[in-house]
Amino acid sequence: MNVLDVENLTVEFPTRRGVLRALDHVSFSIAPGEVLGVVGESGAGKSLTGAAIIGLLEPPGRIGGGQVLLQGHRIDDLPYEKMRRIRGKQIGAIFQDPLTTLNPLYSVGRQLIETMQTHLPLSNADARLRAVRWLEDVGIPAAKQRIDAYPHEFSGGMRQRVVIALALCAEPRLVIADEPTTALDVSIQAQVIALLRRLTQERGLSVMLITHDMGVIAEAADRIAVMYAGRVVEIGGVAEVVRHPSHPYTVGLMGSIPVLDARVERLRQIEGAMPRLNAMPPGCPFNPRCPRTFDRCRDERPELMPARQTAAACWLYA
Amino acid sequence: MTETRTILEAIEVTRTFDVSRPWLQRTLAGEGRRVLRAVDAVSFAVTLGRTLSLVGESGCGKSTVGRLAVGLYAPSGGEIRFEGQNLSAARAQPALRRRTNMIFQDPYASLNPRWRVSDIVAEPIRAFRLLKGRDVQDRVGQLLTQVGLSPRDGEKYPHEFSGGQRQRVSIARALSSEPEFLVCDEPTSALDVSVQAQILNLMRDLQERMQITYLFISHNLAVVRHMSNLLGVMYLGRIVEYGPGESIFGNPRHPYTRLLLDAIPDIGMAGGTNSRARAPIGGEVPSPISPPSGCTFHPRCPLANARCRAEVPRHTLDGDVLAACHAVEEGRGA
Amino acid sequence: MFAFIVSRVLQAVPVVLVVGLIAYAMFAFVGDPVTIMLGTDYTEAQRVALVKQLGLDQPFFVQYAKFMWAALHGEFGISYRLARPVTDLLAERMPATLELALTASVFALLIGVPMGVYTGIYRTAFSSRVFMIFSLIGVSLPTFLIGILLILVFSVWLQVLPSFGRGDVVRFPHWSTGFLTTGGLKALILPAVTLGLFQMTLIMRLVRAEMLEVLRSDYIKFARARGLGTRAINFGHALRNTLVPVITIAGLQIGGIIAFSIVTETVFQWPGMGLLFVQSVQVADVPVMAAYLVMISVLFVLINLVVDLLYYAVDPRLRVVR
Amino acid sequence: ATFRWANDGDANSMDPYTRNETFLLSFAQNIYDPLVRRNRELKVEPALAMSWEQPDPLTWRFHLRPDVKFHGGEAFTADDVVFSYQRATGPGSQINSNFSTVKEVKRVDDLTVDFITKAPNPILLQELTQWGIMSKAWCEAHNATQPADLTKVKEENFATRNANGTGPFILGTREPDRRTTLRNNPAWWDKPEHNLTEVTFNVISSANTRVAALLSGDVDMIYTVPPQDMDRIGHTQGLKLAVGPELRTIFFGFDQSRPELLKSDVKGKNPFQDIRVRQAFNMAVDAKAIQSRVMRNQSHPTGLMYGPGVNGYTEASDVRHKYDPDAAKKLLAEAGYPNGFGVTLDCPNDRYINDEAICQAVTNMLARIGMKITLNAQTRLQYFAQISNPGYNTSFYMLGWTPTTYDALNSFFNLAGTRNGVRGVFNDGGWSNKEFDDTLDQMAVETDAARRQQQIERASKIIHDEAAFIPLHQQTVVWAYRSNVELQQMADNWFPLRYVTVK
Amino acid sequence: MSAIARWLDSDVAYSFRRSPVALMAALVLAIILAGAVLAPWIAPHNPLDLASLNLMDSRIPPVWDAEGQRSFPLGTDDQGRDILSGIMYGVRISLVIGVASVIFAIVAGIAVGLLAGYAGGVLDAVLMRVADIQLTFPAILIALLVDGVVTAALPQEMHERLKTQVLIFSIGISFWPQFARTVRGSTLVERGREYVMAARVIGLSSGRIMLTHILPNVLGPVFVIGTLTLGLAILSEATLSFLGVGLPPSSPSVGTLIRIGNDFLFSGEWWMTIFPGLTLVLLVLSINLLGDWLRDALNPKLR
Ligand SMILES: Nc1ncnc2c1ncn2[C@@H]1O[C@H](COP(=O)(O)OP(=O)(O)OP(=O)(O)O)[C@@H](O)[C@H]1O
Ligand SMILES: Nc1ncnc2c1ncn2[C@@H]1O[C@H](COP(=O)(O)OP(=O)(O)OP(=O)(O)O)[C@@H](O)[C@H]1O
Ligand SMILES: [Mg+2]
Ligand SMILES: [Mg+2]
Repeated sequence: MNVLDVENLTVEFPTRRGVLRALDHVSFSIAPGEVLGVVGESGAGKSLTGAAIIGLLEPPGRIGGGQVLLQGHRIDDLPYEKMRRIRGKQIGAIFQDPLTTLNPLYSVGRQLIETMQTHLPLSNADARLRAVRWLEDVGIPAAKQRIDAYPHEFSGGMRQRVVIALALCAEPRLVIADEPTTALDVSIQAQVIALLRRLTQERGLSVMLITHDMGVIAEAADRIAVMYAGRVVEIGGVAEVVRHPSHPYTVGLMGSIPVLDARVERLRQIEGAMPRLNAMPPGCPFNPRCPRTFDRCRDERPELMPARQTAAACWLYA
Repeated sequence: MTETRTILEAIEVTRTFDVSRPWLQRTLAGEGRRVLRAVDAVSFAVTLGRTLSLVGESGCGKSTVGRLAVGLYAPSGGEIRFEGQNLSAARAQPALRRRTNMIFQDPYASLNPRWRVSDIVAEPIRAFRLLKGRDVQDRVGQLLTQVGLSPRDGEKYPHEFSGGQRQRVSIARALSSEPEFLVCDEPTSALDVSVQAQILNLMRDLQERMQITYLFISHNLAVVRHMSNLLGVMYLGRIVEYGPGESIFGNPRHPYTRLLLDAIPDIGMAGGTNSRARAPIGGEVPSPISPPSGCTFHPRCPLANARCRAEVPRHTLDGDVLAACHAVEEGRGA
Repeated sequence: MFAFIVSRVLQAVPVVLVVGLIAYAMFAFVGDPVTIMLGTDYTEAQRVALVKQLGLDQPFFVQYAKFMWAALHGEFGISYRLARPVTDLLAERMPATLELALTASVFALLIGVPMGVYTGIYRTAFSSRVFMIFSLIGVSLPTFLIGILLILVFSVWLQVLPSFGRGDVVRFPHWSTGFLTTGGLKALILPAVTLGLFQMTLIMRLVRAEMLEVLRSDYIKFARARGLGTRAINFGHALRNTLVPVITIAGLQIGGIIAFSIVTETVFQWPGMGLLFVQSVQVADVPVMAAYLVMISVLFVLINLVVDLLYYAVDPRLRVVR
Repeated sequence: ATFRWANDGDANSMDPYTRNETFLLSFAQNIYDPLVRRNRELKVEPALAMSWEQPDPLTWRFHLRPDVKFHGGEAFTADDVVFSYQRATGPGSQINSNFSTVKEVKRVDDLTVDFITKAPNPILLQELTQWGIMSKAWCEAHNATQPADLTKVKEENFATRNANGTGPFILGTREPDRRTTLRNNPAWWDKPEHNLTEVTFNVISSANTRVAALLSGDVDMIYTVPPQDMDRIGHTQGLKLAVGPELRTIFFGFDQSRPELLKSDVKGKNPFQDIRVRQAFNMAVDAKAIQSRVMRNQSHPTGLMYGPGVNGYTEASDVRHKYDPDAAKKLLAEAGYPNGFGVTLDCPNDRYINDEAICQAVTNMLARIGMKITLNAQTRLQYFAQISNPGYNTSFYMLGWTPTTYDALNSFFNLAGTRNGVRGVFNDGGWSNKEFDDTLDQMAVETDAARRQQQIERASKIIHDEAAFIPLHQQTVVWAYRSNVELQQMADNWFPLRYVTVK
Repeated sequence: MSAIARWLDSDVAYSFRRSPVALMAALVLAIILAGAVLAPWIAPHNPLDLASLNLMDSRIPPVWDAEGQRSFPLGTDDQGRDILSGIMYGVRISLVIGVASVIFAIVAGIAVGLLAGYAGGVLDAVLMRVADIQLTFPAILIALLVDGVVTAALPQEMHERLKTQVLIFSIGISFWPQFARTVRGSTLVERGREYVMAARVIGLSSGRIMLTHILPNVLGPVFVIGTLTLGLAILSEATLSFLGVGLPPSSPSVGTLIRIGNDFLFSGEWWMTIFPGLTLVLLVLSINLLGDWLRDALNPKLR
């Protein structure tokens, strides 16, 4: 059974001038021990997907349709208290902004211990010991001394690592990691990725890994979902999507990755910008920027369909 | 045109933070003051229209250098000069102030939550009275478009944006004052690669057109390589290797730099688990409060010897690259 | 930090001096103690004699200097009205006021803070609206009226609580307390509620306003994502982040409660310093008034010192030296 | 039985010589007996002095009561009287005005003393009724031979919070401004008319709270009742009211001394020096309306500067100017003010019963004859500092006066006599009339009662004809108490506990 | 688009239309204000015309009482003044003094608080000590002092004319420290945020950073205290009148009416206090509810 099934998830923002649909029928699933990489244009709805799964959309945002299943049980309609027990314990989350996701008034140790003790029966001393271990695991130097330090005393990358430790410390089955390594340098990044991988292998942890770093995706993910303008436009095994992307957007995306070995004068980019939520073009949302667009793209919305080795929402493969 | 006017120069700059516990607790515990040396005797110089990149592990002091460079922090030691003048003196003159700006590492925290994005972007324009009336709005729209947002996004508040979009707002603000010297603290960390490409291209275009000088801070070595002329590799508050980017990338001298380059993940390995194993740097990053003696890198350095443990290495020139390493100096490096 | 405290205590010196000076200057406008002290039947000669006896014929600055000099030695002179050393008077009255102020503050905090949290979380709930409105009614009426209304209801109609005074007190050498007897505790209720009502409302509304902001912050969202308990989130994480302004105001209000217990003490005939002050004002008992004000100023300096220290305790970000 | 009562202010000291205040003196007399005291009808009767005679016009000989003991156990002798006289006239005493005519007090034997006066003094006995006798031994033992010295800051005078008299009650606990308890003196020389074993006296300054304390049963009696609450109390089961006239007379005065008024829009002259203006004011004030509406009938409108109960008062002489606003308007016009003029009325707001409301009502009444009165109501402290000696900074003021000697002369002398430093200290308007002053001088030494009465009425007539003041009314003393209490209400506002019984 | 149309279209106006509480509060406030502003034309009597008062009309109960009279809908006070007219005229005085003094206190408090919190160091210490001194003195004493100084310094007529201003100053000055301290406290926190750094990098002047960046973020508590203090200021004016340094009782404010009526609470003439009291409750309530709404409406995150 899948750890997570997301079916036709729709997220809306009701505003004065109509309802904005930020996620539009998003579906995917994650198997135990699997790492699903989620990439896509910034503003495409990756973070919202994560927030919707864990039930923490900020009002006025709301789930407008579809459902979220955790191990076959529906969780998107659970009452607050039931959902609270799932959070942290079953689903861990890492948010995007490391500077603001830590409570500035409590030492990192206290935040770790508190989280563990909420979900696990631990004595204070045990919890503290474990907290130190978690900090070491995510690569905080001198963890023993720094456990009582406050978030503002940490550099951005260190805070990011604390956030990761916090998400993992109650040993959840699924972790939604929203750009967990953006603020990290390569070596810590490697360490964190290695930690995640180890947990997937040893404990069967599943991860939804949202990131922009294609290197990280390549290294850590089993499958990739590519999002654009609130939809999943392509999904498939990591090697297939990276090496043989089907959707024109994915193609463009892969083409813009800067490479270390060859210094180019100009990076390739996809011309234009993602449409605003209240100005979604009809048909395929990528059609205004797509080099291979044709009539059908402008009228009809494509669903995910098999395309070569992946599944893509593109009429080219109809 | 190859003018080599030095815009910003750091001379043995040091910055410390007092991280002692509150007096009462400290006294009860019987411990002394604790000082954290975030930046330690750092020297560099950036010339007009060039980019100096700083790389290094998280917490090594990059952001602190960035903040020192725009005068947000006063150096605890050493001096920073802007066009030959002491920085704090330079910042006293509005004309010079206008010429520097900074993109902050955390896009959300650096945007005033009560302001509309259009006002945030327009602020430098208004502050320096660069434009008036409707022109301001037009310019803001133009800037937002340049970073891949829509002019109409201007009426939204920061919390209504995604992480990457906020970062782009922050970039638009930094560009709006048309600075000549820009500190970019991880400007594209939250951006997907296509938008990143767009932004980086924009920055390069601007640099070419307007001779902007960048101090560029990033983890992403591919991006750094793409952007920089000069490169500084920092470790625990010090610059351990400093020189033209191409030389360093082509031939890293300092063992730390080498390890750093080896640790870069590669999309080539997609799919095949551990097909090409990354080599994370072994050992732990030491605490900056009580850094190791001698060369601070010695506990993790494959080439370390007794001298490394005792003596702080000085910068020595090797080709066009300065490196602070006894092994390099002695030619022990491979 | 030690240096901080020392410098603060040193700063108190000019404060006290200035307060003394202003207080003294002010008394020129309060009225003439002599006419009051003399009562109805007196001759010009008697008046002059009394003026001389009190030293009121001396230049203003001489009087002030004498007062401050004596005050420095812990002596505030003798009350014109009661003919007793002011120091004794204040010492006698202090327990009553402090106990009342303490009870009122505890009441204000114990109700204000949780209700602020509650109304902040359930912003639109009917119950929180009702509570908000009721608390507002409490502050839009003058204290004297509220006090009388409470007396009317609880003493005259229901006859469950005493209408005035402090009830029975237990005496210790330097303290008298009403906390230890039922009578004393009963007598505390009405005045404490009257006195604490405004601060209760203020604190509640402040906490609510700040909660509204904080509950939207990323770290609260993250705390939720970690599945922390509702109480831990609301009271541990959210509330604490609202505390900087709340501490400021609560600190001021505690000082304020002491300073402004004047009206409440008058209405309930509470034998504290406020009542003493009012009675002294009525007869221009300058030494008592001056001593009272100087004491209050010392108190404010101390409270503000504590507030600043609390800032540092609550918000670690403030601890970093700039 | 226990008796709990409350008043708006405290007896500020237990030392009966420190302050010349009615309430203090009245309270102290429960502890300290005088030589002679007033009975229920305010008549002078023997107390510590059993009898007295006047061997010559300048000498009064008092025979002291034998076998009287102070609370502390000391025997009462002539030495105590002589000592008390010295203490009362010595430094720090505020009651020496009672002895202004006394030259010396001599011990004759253990139980006899002579009072020698400077001039014949017809009212010496009256003056001695308020003077409680203290114990020489006790005062000396406790270093209290003088009343508290306000320049000594360190120690407190023992007599301030302790007491040792011969009176019906013994001081129990003393908490200034809060509560004072007394207990019965079983060894009192007199046969007690009271049945009290314990008395608790509370201070409750806020009128509403005081009434509430009575209504809720927290006290048995309240000493002053606001007139507006009388009805409520009167209709409450289990409560009674005692209503009686008070000696204090409330009146208004004009500044007639200055050539130009301090607080007026009339420049260059003083309109109050014109008798027509004063008459107009007198005629414009409707004392009856104030009596019924503001005072709820708890006042006695008067045309005299003293009221019933004061020696010299007769109903026949008590005439007011007729209330006639139209005539008043005409008079004003005749005086040259057809549209009135502006002047400030100084008024206390916490001194007399309904003082501010009365002033407001008068302000409104004067508005009807075209006057533009600015009402300046202040606390008594500021008020008296402003209008009194030596500044007299007022143009139009309200004042109340109780003649402490129960004699009209006291009112005339203080309120209306031409100011000369001793006389007319409270003549805040500075009215001056030669004929009036002469009458006063005669009155002071006249021993024949009938002739003296004529002089008093003559003086009153001068004031009336000159419209020198606007006498308004005597207040009523209203006490309220539980039905199981019986007490004696006195017109001089004294409250002797020795007449209280609780069933 | 005209300015009005633009305002009607703004987010604030939109949230106003959608908040029943705000609408109700605004309605109540509007009624009270209209009564006050239009008092000379619509009030049944003119309480300021002393000659029209008749003592024999005093203490008449409200019209629905058996003893009530048509011409005095809410009854009369102890001087025969019509309560309804008294309230209408009284609100004018109370509001002018209350609002002006609170604005005075807020402006002064914010200025000092921002300065102290942002500049820190010696300036902070000095300003906060001044606040300490100020706090020591109850409003009443300050008013006595100010009044005394003004009386001594100015001729009588000037003094009379400036009474209102003197009152506003006296009350305002006794309230500024709480605003100053609150703003200072929040400023200490905001100062360290990155968006302030961003503004400093641009080289904005400190004044501008304080006013445009920090101020909007520290204003929340000021709103709360400010609206609450308004009620307090109105009541202080009554207390000061009681002490004789306020306005004369012949032109009573709402607070003065309450104070006068307070004496008649036990005697059964409840209408003298209850109606002015009710007016004040409604006034303070509606202002506070509007304040709450406005604060939320101005906070972008709460929309
Ligand atoms: N205000 C401060 N108070 C105390 N310590 C600080 C402060 N700011 C930074 N530091 C410390 O200084 C060191 C360098 O911090 P800095 O933010 O410059 O690192 P960085 O290189 O930018 O790291 P990252 O890549 O993670 O952002 C860190 O150890 C950090 O904990
Ligand atoms: N409170 C809000 N009100 C209106 N629109 C919102 C709000 N929050 C998010 N959005 C919109 O929803 C869309 C999806 O946002 P989301 O944060 O999921 O993007 P993302 O894919 O995580 O992007 P990034 O990679 O930049 O973090 C964005 O276009 C954003 O503008
Ligand atoms: Mg995101
Ligand atoms: Mg950084």
